[in-house]
Order: sequence, then structure tokens, then C-alpha cells
Amino acid sequence: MARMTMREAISQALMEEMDRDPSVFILGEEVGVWGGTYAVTKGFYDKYGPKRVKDTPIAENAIIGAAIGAAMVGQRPVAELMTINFAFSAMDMIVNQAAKLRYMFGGQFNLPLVIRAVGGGGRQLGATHSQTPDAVFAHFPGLKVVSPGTPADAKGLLKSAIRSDDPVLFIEHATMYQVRGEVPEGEYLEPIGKSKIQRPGRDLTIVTYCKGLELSMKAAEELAREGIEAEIVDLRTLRPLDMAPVLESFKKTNRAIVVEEGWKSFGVGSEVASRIYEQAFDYVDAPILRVAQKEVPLPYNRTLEQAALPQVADIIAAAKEVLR
Amino acid sequence: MARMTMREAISQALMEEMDRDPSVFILGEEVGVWGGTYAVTKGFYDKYGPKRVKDTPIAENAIIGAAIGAAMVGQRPVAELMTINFAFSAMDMIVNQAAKLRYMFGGQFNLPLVIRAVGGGGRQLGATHSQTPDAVFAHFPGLKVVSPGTPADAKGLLKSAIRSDDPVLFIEHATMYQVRGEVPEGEYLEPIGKSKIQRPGRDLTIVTYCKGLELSMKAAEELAREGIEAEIVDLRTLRPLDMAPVLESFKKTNRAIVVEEGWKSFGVGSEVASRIYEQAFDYVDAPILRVAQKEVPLPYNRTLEQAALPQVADIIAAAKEVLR
Amino acid sequence: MNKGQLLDWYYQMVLIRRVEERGAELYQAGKIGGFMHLYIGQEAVSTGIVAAREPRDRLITAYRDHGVALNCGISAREVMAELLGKITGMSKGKGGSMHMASVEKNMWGGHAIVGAHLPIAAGMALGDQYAGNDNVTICMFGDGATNIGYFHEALNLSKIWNLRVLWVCENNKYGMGTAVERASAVVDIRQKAEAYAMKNGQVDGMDVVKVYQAAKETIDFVRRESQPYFLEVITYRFRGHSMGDPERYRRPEEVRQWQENDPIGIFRRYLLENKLADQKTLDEIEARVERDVQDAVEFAEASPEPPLQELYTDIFVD
Amino acid sequence: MNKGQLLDWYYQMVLIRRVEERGAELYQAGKIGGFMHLYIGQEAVSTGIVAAREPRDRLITAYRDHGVALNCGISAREVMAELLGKITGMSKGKGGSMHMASVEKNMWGGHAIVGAHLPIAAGMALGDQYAGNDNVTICMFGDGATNIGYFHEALNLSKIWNLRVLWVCENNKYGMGTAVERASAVVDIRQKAEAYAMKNGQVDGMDVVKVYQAAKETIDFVRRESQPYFLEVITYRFRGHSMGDPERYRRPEEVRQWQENDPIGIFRRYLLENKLADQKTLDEIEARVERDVQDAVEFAEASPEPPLQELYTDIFVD
Ligand SMILES: Cc1ncc(C[n+]2csc(CCOP(=O)(O)OP(=O)(O)O)c2C)c(N)n1
Ligand SMILES: Cc1ncc(C[n+]2csc(CCOP(=O)(O)OP(=O)(O)O)c2C)c(N)n1
Ligand SMILES: [Mg+2]
Ligand SMILES: [Mg+2]
Repeated sequence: MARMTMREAISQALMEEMDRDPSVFILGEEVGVWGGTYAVTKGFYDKYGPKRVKDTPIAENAIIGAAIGAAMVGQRPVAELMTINFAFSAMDMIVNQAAKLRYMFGGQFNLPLVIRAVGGGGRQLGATHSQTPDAVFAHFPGLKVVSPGTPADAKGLLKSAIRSDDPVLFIEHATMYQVRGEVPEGEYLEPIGKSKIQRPGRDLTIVTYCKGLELSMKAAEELAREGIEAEIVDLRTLRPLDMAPVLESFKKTNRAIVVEEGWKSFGVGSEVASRIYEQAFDYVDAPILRVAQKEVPLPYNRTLEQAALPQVADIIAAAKEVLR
Repeated sequence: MARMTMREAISQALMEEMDRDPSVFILGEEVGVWGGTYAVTKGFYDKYGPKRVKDTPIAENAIIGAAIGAAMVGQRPVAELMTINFAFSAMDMIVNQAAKLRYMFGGQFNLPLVIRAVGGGGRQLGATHSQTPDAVFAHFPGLKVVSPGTPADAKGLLKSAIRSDDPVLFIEHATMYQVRGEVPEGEYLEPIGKSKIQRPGRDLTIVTYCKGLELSMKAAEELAREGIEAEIVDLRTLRPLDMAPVLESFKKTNRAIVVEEGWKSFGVGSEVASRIYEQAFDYVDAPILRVAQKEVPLPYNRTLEQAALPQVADIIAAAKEVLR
Repeated sequence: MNKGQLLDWYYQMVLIRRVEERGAELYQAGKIGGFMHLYIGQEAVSTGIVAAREPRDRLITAYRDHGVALNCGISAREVMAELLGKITGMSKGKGGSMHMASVEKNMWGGHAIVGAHLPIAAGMALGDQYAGNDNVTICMFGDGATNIGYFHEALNLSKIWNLRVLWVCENNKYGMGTAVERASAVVDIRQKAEAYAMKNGQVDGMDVVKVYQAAKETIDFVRRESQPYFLEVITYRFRGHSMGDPERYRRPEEVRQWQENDPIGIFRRYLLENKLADQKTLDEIEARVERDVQDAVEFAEASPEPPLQELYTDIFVD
Repeated sequence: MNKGQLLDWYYQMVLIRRVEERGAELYQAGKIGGFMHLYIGQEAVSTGIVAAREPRDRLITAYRDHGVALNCGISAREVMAELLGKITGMSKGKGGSMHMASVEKNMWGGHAIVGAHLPIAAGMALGDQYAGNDNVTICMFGDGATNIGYFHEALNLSKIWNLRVLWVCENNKYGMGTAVERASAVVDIRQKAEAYAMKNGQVDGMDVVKVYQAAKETIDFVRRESQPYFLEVITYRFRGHSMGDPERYRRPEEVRQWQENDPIGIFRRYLLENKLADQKTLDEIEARVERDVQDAVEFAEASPEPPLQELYTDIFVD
């Protein structure tokens, strides 16, 4: 175990996989000479050279398309979208090509590609640059959608994503690169499609992932001071969505809230809540509440932006509400 | 009142608005000389000429971008995407530009544009050409998303969409153009953002829209033969989502299913069910069930495709399940 | 080009024609669904192009793909079975007319989103470059596809990264009902390659021999120079854009005029005039095509539907 | 170009420089957030371009937009207030550095998605064409933006529809850390216009007079001929791409060399050498800028934050 930041954990996972498997390479805007806009690939260009760390033009369709094509013929590209907001500029490549090609051609080839993309608000980047549209991508069969909430998971899941023979969208959060945690050294794989209890508790279940985990952990600490023990289930993967630990926890607590950073409507909370009701109806003691982003494009002004984003206080309030 | 097809109703709405307001014009692939791939704009090119009925190159970003720009400076463009599947090729224009520009610039201008797009499966067009991704678009604040289920609503809502000062995505269904119904003549407006009871009933509530309405009406007829009276609430607009008639109905029936053609996960049913639980928790007698598309890209083969799409039988089964 | 090769091309061109004519009948009879885009009139293009490749050179094209599929060596049986949505099709009936592919034959589809396969083609060439081989990726697309952003991003990438792609634009004068000059700022599509400082050329697509020669030269160039090349092929589709096209956008005389330039007729005359084949040989080839197509239809009709569980396979590997 | 005009340009160029220098300080002090892209080094471009337009000609640009905003007549107060996210900013603090717009001044933003404003610019010109006026839309963007599909679709549309757009590419040699030649198949960006048979030209962007003249001529051309024109302006940014750029991609000597070509210095010498102004006049202008910027900062700092309900306004009209 080593204590490191989320950035270091992701960087380490990438390096280990590149060292292990020569078919792994990276492409994206500013991943090379610049060292990655968020410094995740800092040092990679010097270590691996331009063949394996490819700076691209500003052409998101070319980036994802090139990754798809290279994967079709047997390489394992890791494409970086500078931010997930630019995924909309390559949406067809992601949801119509990467997610569907294997199926349409009856499984004749695999698509072992990873798309890394950083999302999230809170940095005053304005409406087009601050989104957390994870639910949108999770809507499409054929795409695995992973979004870790701890450095260890980031490492273990990214390594699994790179080894997966399926297309994986790997979503990071712009305000979490400095988050620190213990990370197992070397070969350490976390399975894609498995939710995980990140904090045990008995009074209510908080279902969350990524940035929501950070906020929920803080909220749980405060709640604990008042004697409320929240159990936190981290989804980690949005597709395929693993409900087993959620249901198990819920059957114990009978109360739940879902915390996500994205917009509430048609979001992750809607799906998780619907499934809990469907699959654990007899255990429901109170309506499941969703803590999420206000239904507005995120504004530049800091005060307004923070008012739109879910906060620890919102989680605490929702927790108390379901416990009433 | 006149009896006409969905196609005729949409066509009539377009013509009436073009006649009424010279700032309304149409642009899109094959809307002119060809007469519209689905023949909705047949005859328009001859009547209005190339200035008001503009054939475009195959360039979805140019189509939507041009509509946005023209709307910014005061025109009222109606852009047609040949199918909603091609919206992914212009996703940024729709969800980052049309949906956000007004907000980002503090309301300095309006965006009176309509994007018409036909969606839906059932025609063996394969995975990339058969989608019903409505929930994805409804996720974004700043975009109105309308999808009518009857010819009358198609006319009344499209006219309202064209008169709206906000960007509206207007989603039609490829297999419903021949559906017939009574349509009020001339000036007939249906409000955007209002759900509507399409069939009264007392035993359970079916919440649905667009193609789901057609299927649900058939299911309700069969259920009625067995003495089960389903009340059908047609959402008609996915954003803003009007829950009032849904809740009112639900408080009467205490049981509901949600029927949609799109994929179940992160779909419309998830959102509607979550809101019912949140807002009418004390009235819930049984888990709300979602009838939707199987979680697969739609295959070409007809039998498989039909197996993936929600069917009348599925609705009947779900209705009986919630009534158990 | 030896005689056997030439006769094989003749077989292929007639085969494409007849498979599609029978396909059209089956479509009318409701046995084929979805969108079906006929290649009739353009047979010389894919025949010449595919004949010029090495087996290791990859092919990828748009939804108007029956010709390319057959040229690549996918059997008429499999093509017909895929059209009928049967489990014996290359894609088990999941792809249909627009998605003909056979990885075994180095044919990577059949792609239905206009222009979207161009960045993917660049990616395939990137994969080969990364692997260190000198395979060429041949990417075919229509004139209409050159107006969408995908085209621009893919061509630029192929040039700056020295990717081995032969870009083949089949300029058949229309993208659906829109004539080239109504949709594209330049009518000679090859001129677009200038924006990428990419070598380019134009060839008559109704003459299979000319197409073959141009393809041979340019594939060699791409392989040798490790650079993309842009080849514009002038051709024409004799049928509507897809089944059920009202064809309001062009005059019947225009179509008739082009039909006098039938690529099969031109090639037939060429073979006869150059004494490369006699009437009888060609008649025999046509009869063989007839039998093969009949066999393919029977095979496809007799083949079973994919079992229901196929709905859920091939989405994820793991 | 009369003397008053020239001195006004000098004022504007120095104003842009000083507003940004103060902005950078405020950013370091944590009073400005988000991404901030400085225009320092490129002031002659927008100053010359905007000076050449009629007030009815529309301006639209990318996120590197402080210069264009000030040139269009948005006050330093409003710019500074928007940077500080105050209600007195043009967009009530909702837009920030990347989204400076004032419809009143015919300045349509500040757009943060690379290249996405190009199709929108074509649309604005379409709206004017539809209205039957001869307004010109001036659309500015970077060299990096010419590699994305939006560029291609927008340029093609503008040509086939005869839209009055002046496309202005500010080639400052880099898109973030990527040098033009690493990202674009052609280094002379103007060559891309050939793919659309679009008239094009190139001008030195460090000399405001040259930029003005080129803009004047080409705006006239666009208006008169009802055709787009592609103008490449060669320039350089003296600072990093945005605040906090490690600048590993270029040598300090390269930057220094360009800085000797400071557009403000060049213009200052021009004014003095041609006796259009004396030292004192220019010093006075600089002092006036200093006062105006100081006033703007004070105004912005004293302005209130947007009230919380602003979060929910401006999403929908009805
Ligand atoms: C992105 C996208 N937009 C629109 C369509 C609908 N569409 C299918 S084929 C076609 C015309 C393409 O023309 P061209 O590239 O010239 O090929 P051709 O059909 O002539 O072979 C159009 C508009 C599509 N499939 N994808
Ligand atoms: C679609 C998209 N991709 C990537 C980015 C991130 N990005 C912002 S600015 C920029 C560089 C643009 O370079 P250029 O067009 O030359 O303009 P300059 O910054 O030099 O003025 C990049 C890659 C973005 N904003 N939008
Ligand atoms: Mg064509
Ligand atoms: Mg630049």
C-alpha cells in the first residue's frame, strides 16, 4: 500500500498497463508534450515517445474514431477526451459506433478501447465545460461506464478497463485529482460492474459514486456525530449497474438516498431509486430521495455555481428527511 | 375537426405557421426537392420555394448550427434532422449550444428554433438507425423536449413549438405517420409542458407518450375486456415534465406502470416512477413497473427486433402484475 | 491482369447485379426489410478497387455495400442470408443490408452513419502502423459524405500521421436527392484533398479496367510512401437512393444516358473486342451467376432465423 | 483612417493589454475563476478587424475574447465585472471570461467549445440573408479550430449558400501546446479555403494598420459579392494558452523573438514616425487607460453578486 493522489493512481495504472502490454497506447489532445491538461500523463511522452503517446488535433471524432479503428484491428488504445463535455462533439462515435459495432457485426471483432474523460463542476468553467452527464452515456447498451470515487478504485478499475475487451468510458472528476488514499502497489484489479460498500452503517443507505462519494463520506461523518450511521454504497460502474450490494444494504436500513453530481431528472438517482422500489418494495419505509444538481446550466459565478451543485448539507438534510 | 394522419397533421401545422409568420423557414436534408424523407414536407418546396425550404448538405452540425444562428438574429427556423439518430452527430449543437447559449449570455437573446426529428424502432433499420433516445435529451436543462402521440397533439404542439421563444426538440415516430385521428382545423394550439389524460380509468395508471400511447391504448382495450380500466396519462412533453395529471391519477388508482419505447435504464420510466414515489408515496400500493426496450442495440432481424421492443402483451402483463 | 482475372471480374460484376436484382424482388415481396441501397451502375468501382488490393489490405465502406462484400469474397449465400436476416448471414442477421462485414475476408463493413466510418478507417490504418506492418486500408464513401465533419477530421489525421489509407470517393453525382453542386462547394471532389496537401486523382468509374489500374497505382503509392491518397471515382447509380425513392430530383433522360454507359456492357464489349472472351464464355459466366444466385436465395430462404438468445449475445465480450 | 481613429485604436490596444494584465493579477488573487485566456500579443488583430466593420456587422469569436469585447465597445467596467462574476457584467456574471457578449454592441460572444461557433456564425449570416439585409458576420477563431469538423461544415455551407461571412483565422501558431504543423496537414491555413473554392488571403497580424486594411477590403468584398471570404491573420500569443500553462511546448527564445514584434510597440512607432501623434499624446492615452482600468476594477469589485434567483432565470423565455 502507498498513499497517493487520485492523479497518481490513474497515472500509475496507465503506466503499469503500458509497461505490461505493448498494444496499449494513449492518444488525445495535449496528452504528450504538454503532459496532459490535468497532468495525468506528465512524463509519459518522455518515457514512451510519440508512438505510444500521441498528441492529436482538436478533432474529437478523429480521436475516438481512431481509437475504435485501432481497437478493431487488435490494439488497445486509451483515448483521452480533454473533458467529458467534448464527448458531445464525438457523441456518434461513442454511442453509435463504439457501443454498437460489435453487435451489428455479430461479434466478429472486439473493441478493447478505453475513453478517459474528466467531468464535473465546481471550477467556474461555465455551462458548457462543467457537466456531469454520466447518466446519458450509461443509457446506451454496449458501453461500459465506470466512474471511481477513490484512488484505489481508480487504479484498479482503470487497469481492468484497459484489459477489458469491451469499450469502456472511464469518467474522472476534475476536482478530485488531489484526493488522497491508500492504493495497493503493482498488480491490483478491481472488477468492472461491482458496487462496493465504502462505509458500513445501519440507519440508512446512501447510494452514490465518484464526487458523490467524497461528499457522502463527509456527510456520513457529520451524521455519525448525531448518532446516525449511514451505509455508503459506491456504484463505481453505471453500466452494467450492480444493484446487489445496494439491495442488501437497503433491506437492512429500509431507507435510502441517492447522491450524484449530475442533474436530477433522468439521472442516476432515478434509475437506482426505481430499481430499489422494483426489487425491494416490501422493505421501503420512506420515499427514496435524490440529491443532485439543480436543473440549470451551471453558471460561472462561484456562489451561484455552488448553489446549483449538491452539497454536504443537502445530503445531511435528505438523510434526516428519509429518517423522519 | 377533420380526420387525418399524423403526417398530415404535422405537415398542416408547418404550413399554417409558415403562412402565418414569414420568419418561419425549414432547413434539413431532403426537405425540399425530395419532399422530406418521410414525405412530411411534400409540396413545400413548390409552394414556398428554396428560400423557405432549404435542402442542406449532409452536415448535421451545419444544420443545427445554422438554425441556432438564424434564431439568434431573429428568425424562427425549423430544422429537420432526417432521423433522431443523427442528432448524435450534432449533439454538441443541441445540448451545449441550443440548450445553454441563452443562459450563458444572461438572457441577451432568445432561441426560437425547433428541431424536428423522427425516431423509433420497428422498421429493421439496425442498431444505429432505430433509437428512441428521448430521455437523453430530456436530461439537459435548457431544451424543451416534446413528443406527441396523436395527430391532434402533433399539430397543436408543433404549432406551439414554432411559436415558442425557446429551443424545442420535437420528436416524431417513424411508424406512426399513418396513425389517424380527429384534428381541429386552423388555429389550434396545445401547450408545451402539459400532460394529458388520453383515456380515463380507475384501476391503474399507465404513464406513457408517443409510440407508447398507441401501444397502451391497445393494451387498455384488451384489459377493459377483462374488466380492468386503465387510465392513460400521456406526458407529451418530457421537459418540462408535468407530473400533476400523473399524480392526480395515481392518487386515485394507487398503481402505475410507465410505458416507453426507449431503453429502460436511465430512461423516462425511471424518472416518472421516482417522482411518483417521491410525491405520492403514501398512495403507493404496488411497485411501479417500467415497460421499455430490452437493453440491447436493436438488431436487423425482424423477430429479434420485435422481441426487443415493448409490445402490447408486455403492457398487459405489467398491468396485471401491478394489480396482483 | 491475366485473362482468368478479367473473367473473374466479369463474374463478380454480373453477380453483384443479379444478387441485387433478386434482392430487390425479395424486398418487394417483404422478405427483406429495413433500408436497402442498390449498387447497380457502380459495380465497376468496387470490382476494380478490390481486385487491386492485397488480401491483407483492409476494406471498409458505407451502407451501399453489397458490391464490396461480394468482391471481397463473401459468398452470395452469406450476403443473401444476411439480407434475409438469417443466422447464416455473416452477422447472424443482426446487421442486414447496410452492415455487411467479414473480418475473415478483411471486409470491415458496411456503415450506416454517413461519414462515420472515415475516422474509423484512419484508426484501422493507425492500428496497422502501430503494429509495424504496411497494410493499406481502403475506405470507400460517397460524394455526400465529403460534406460532413467526419471527413475533414479523418483526412487531416491520415495526412499528419502518415497513415496508409486509400480514400476512395464514389462520386455518383447525388447524395440521396441532392446533386453534388447543391451540397458541395466544389464539384470536383478531389479538390477537397488539397486542404490536406494530399495527393489525389480522378478516374472513370464505369470502366473496371481503368478503376483497377488507378487503384493498383495508388495502393502502391500509399504502401510505398506511407501516405494517404485521395481517389475520386466518377460513377452513377442507376436505381433510386434506396428502395422506395420517388426520384423527383433527376430526369429520366439523365438516368437513361448514364445507363448507356453500363459498366457491365462496357466491360463486355472490352472483353469481346480484345478477344479476351467470346460470346459463349460470357454467356456461360452469366448462367453460372444465375445458378449461384438461385442457390444463394434457396440457401437463405431455407436457413433458420437466429434463435432468440442471439438478442443478448455480442454486446459485451466479458 | 483619420488621426482620431488611429489614436482610438491605440487606446483600445493598450486598454486590452492593461485590462488583461490587471485581470491576470485578479486571477492570481483568486478573484477571477474558471479558465482565462489572455489575448496579449494579438491585440492588433481584433482592433483592426472590428475597426473595419460597420456597426451592423456582427462579431462572434472564441473564448479568447476580451479583446474583441472591448473593441466592440463593451466597457472595461462591464468586462471586468463579468470577469469577477458580478451582476453588472454583460451576462450578469453567468458567462465569465470565455463568454463575453453584448447583443447591443453586435458582439455575439465568446464561445468555449472549439469551432462550435462557426456553424452558428453561418446561421447568423443566414438569418441576415433571409431578412434581406447585407450585414456581414465576422467570425474569428484559432488555427487549432480549423481541424475540427465544425469548421468544414460551416465553411462549405457558407459557400454554397452565398452567406456573408468573413472567416478570420487567428493563426497564433499553437492550439494549446500543439504547434500548427503537428495538428494541421497544411501550415498555411488559408489553403483550407481552397476546398470550398473560397477566396482567401493572409495578413500580418502584428500590424494593426495592415489588419485594418485587409479587413476593410474583405468586408467590402463579402458585402458586395455576397460571398464568404477566408482571411488568415498571422499572430502570436505572448502568454500561455490560459492561466497556468506550463509552456513546455515552446522555447522562451521563440516567445522573446515574437515579443520584439509587440503589436503595441509597432503601432506606437508607426504613429510617432508618421507624426500622427507625439510622445506626450500617447503617454496621455496610456494614462487614460490606466485610469479607466482602475475605475473598471473598482466598479467590478464594488458591484454586487448576482442574487440567488438568477440561477433560475434565462433558461427558458416561456
Ligand atoms: C450522419 C447521417 N446523416 C444522414 C444520413 C441519411 N443518409 C443516408 S445515405 C445519405 C446520402 C449519402 O450520399 P452519398 O455519400 O453521396 O452516398 P450514396 O448514397 O450516393 O452512395 C443520407 C443523407 C445518415 N445515414 N447519416
Ligand atoms: C471541442 C473542444 N475540444 C477541446 C477543447 C479544449 N481547448 C480549448 S482551447 C483549445 C485550443 C484551441 O486552439 P486555437 O483554435 O488555435 O485557439 P487559440 O487558443 O490559439 O486562440 C483546446 C484544445 C474545447 N474547448 N473544445
Ligand atoms: Mg452519392
Ligand atoms: Mg491558436
